[in-house]
Amino acid sequence: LLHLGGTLGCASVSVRPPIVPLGSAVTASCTIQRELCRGLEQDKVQIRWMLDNKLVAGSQHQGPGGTEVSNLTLPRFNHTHARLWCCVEWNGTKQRLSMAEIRAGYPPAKPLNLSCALNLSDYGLTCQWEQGTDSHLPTSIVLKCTGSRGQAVTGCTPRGGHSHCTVPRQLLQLYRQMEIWVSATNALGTAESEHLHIDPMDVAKLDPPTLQSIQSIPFQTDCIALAWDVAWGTEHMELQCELRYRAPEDPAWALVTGIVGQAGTTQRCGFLFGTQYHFQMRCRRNSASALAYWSEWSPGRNYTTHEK
Amino acid sequence: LLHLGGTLGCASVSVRPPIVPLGSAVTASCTIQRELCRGLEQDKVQIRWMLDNKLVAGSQHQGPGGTEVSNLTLPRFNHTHARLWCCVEWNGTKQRLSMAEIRAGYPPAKPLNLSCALNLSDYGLTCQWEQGTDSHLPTSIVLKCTGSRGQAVTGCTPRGGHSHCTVPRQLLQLYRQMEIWVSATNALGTAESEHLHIDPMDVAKLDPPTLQSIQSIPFQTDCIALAWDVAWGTEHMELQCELRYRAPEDPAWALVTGIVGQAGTTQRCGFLFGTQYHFQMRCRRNSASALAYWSEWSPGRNYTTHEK
Amino acid sequence: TELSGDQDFQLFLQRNLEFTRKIRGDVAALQRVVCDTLQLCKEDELVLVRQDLDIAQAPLEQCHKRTFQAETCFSQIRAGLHIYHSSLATIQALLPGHTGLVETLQLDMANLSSNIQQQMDDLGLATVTYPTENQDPLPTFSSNFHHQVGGFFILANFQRFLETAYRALRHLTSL
Repeated sequence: LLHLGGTLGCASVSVRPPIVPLGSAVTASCTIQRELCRGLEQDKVQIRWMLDNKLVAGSQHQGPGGTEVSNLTLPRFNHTHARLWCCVEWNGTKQRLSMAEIRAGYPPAKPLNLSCALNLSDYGLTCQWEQGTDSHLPTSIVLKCTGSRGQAVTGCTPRGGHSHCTVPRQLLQLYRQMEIWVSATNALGTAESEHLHIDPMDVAKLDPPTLQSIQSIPFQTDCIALAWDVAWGTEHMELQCELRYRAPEDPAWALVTGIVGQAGTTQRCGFLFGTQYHFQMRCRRNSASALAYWSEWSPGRNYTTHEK
Repeated sequence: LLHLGGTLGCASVSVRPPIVPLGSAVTASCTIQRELCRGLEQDKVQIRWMLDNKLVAGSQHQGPGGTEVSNLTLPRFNHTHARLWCCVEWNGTKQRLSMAEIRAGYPPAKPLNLSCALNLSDYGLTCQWEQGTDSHLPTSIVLKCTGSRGQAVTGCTPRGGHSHCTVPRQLLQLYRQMEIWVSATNALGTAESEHLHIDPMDVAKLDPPTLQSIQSIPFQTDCIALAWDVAWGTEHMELQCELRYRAPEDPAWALVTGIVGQAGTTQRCGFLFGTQYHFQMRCRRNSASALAYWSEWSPGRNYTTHEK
Repeated sequence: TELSGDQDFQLFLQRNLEFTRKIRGDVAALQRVVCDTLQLCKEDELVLVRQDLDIAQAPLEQCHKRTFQAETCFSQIRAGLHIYHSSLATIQALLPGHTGLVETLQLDMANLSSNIQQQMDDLGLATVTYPTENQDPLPTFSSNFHHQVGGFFILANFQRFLETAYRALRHLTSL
């Protein structure tokens, strides 16, 4: 059987620290225990350094116990990833005896613009953020959320390079303040986004209401009555809705705000006669939070008022 | 709690066999256990048969244990799929008490013209065949392949109605004779295509070679030297190539066959002076098998020979 | 056994000479990946460190002898293919981005071995059946660097093994 294993080797390279801020100095040392290097016993040990495939000069001296030591300083290390080889001259060749990988980069950037939305079909909380500049280092990014004091911190982990992920319903506290933030960690440090303090319900993304019917009110022909219904799954919510309408030639929408309550009807006067108007409606949860999302505008409905 | 279930019903229809060759006879019997038919206890039971929605006459008689039995024979059943209803007259209506489905068709036709090609980018073996006449019955079609004596039979299943499928590399034995065939099975029988005995490599579909350069040979101006290279992924193969060329006004191509070996150069004489020729080349594996596919002709290259 | 005249045997040799050339091409591709990604390219730069790893080579002396026996040479080729098949798991761990290349190589090696086995069966020679799944424990290395050098030498040894096997098969075509 092919037996692989063997001794620790006669040379060892140490780089402290193996991961450095980009552009900073790196110091390394290579120690060679001559007696462990079969074939090197008699020769004069000349240590050579190679950074990837480029020769770099170190300073060699005798170390304790008959070892040969070479120290190397790279004043401004500006590779994000390189291999540092400790070699010796032997029989006219450069023997690679040991190697250490050096990585350089930045501490993680602070994740910005964290925002979340609750999907009412599965009650999953999807949060997204901006990652900021690349740190060039393996960085683990996690969305964290916790209910209240002393509660376990849960959350979700974005998949490969994405900057969004979804906290499943089981890990959420509904109708209560939660603390949500993003944490990015690599070898050079940790950075956290702003902490959001929200009740997931405050960021519920509603489906739009539906305009059921629009009719003129008989004796005041410049008024109309509009019946609407809320989206499925929001029947238990207190909603705040808005209506907008305009005639084709109108430059801007007329906006009716503060329509409160569940499904119902609303009345509006001041319409021109014999004119076609285009109506749309949207709603959001009637919660104190400024973060509450409006639903999309409902599909439009046209209605032409009576001739005079 | 919603209790679903209920009795076996008071009538049962049996058709033997439920699937028959088209045009052959079908016999069925309907047995009614009066005491199980709530509402039928007192009445005289008159069994009626309906084939899909057409009345058909059966012969009724008393069966064992107070049952009423009606037998029906359909001499030449020429529907591919029909429903046979067992009904009784009750309160002036025809009550449908039980039903059996009858299917008719043919044994599967023998799949024809089985041919395969090996794709050299993923080494998948794609085989195609002609299905033959429709059997009108649910038919399962499978491509089967096996390495050698006693080896497991593997293969692939064509997707919905297609008559081709691809055997993945993991299930193939390269550079060795494999046995490949199509098997079609339905309720009335099984049919197999011819069995192919091929080494998948023998049906490899090569990418065309590329014509690298064309030059005149200095002192014999009516000769040219042509350098060509084989397609990626065929470097290890022994190839057999062909060159064709013609001047624009030539009616037919001149063909140079038997160019063997890997990339290289080939020489050719007898060209007219000051004439533009169009060159193309193609290759195939130099294997004994007659099934070996030629690659497409390479992209063409023009070359104008010296003036005299 | 008198082989050279046998038409099937010649077809077996032609096919599996090409197959061996394909496998050598696959191994060379992996060696290029090891050179590009791990900067391990030349054996003569790793002579000293190799001594720390005592990497044995799969024996193939039965295929070296002037008058070698097809049966013993074929058996050693199959045994070596089996050893290198499991050693490739070491390479797979080194090159996570190239599992496809390693798996294709392992599939080809398994096919070549069973092609030889079937040919030996056809010739009435005794054969061994190897378990398809890899039972051998993966070697452990004292450092990541030694693991990389180990991987480098597995491929270098395997390439030499294939060259010898290829010469033996070619020699049989001329018998």
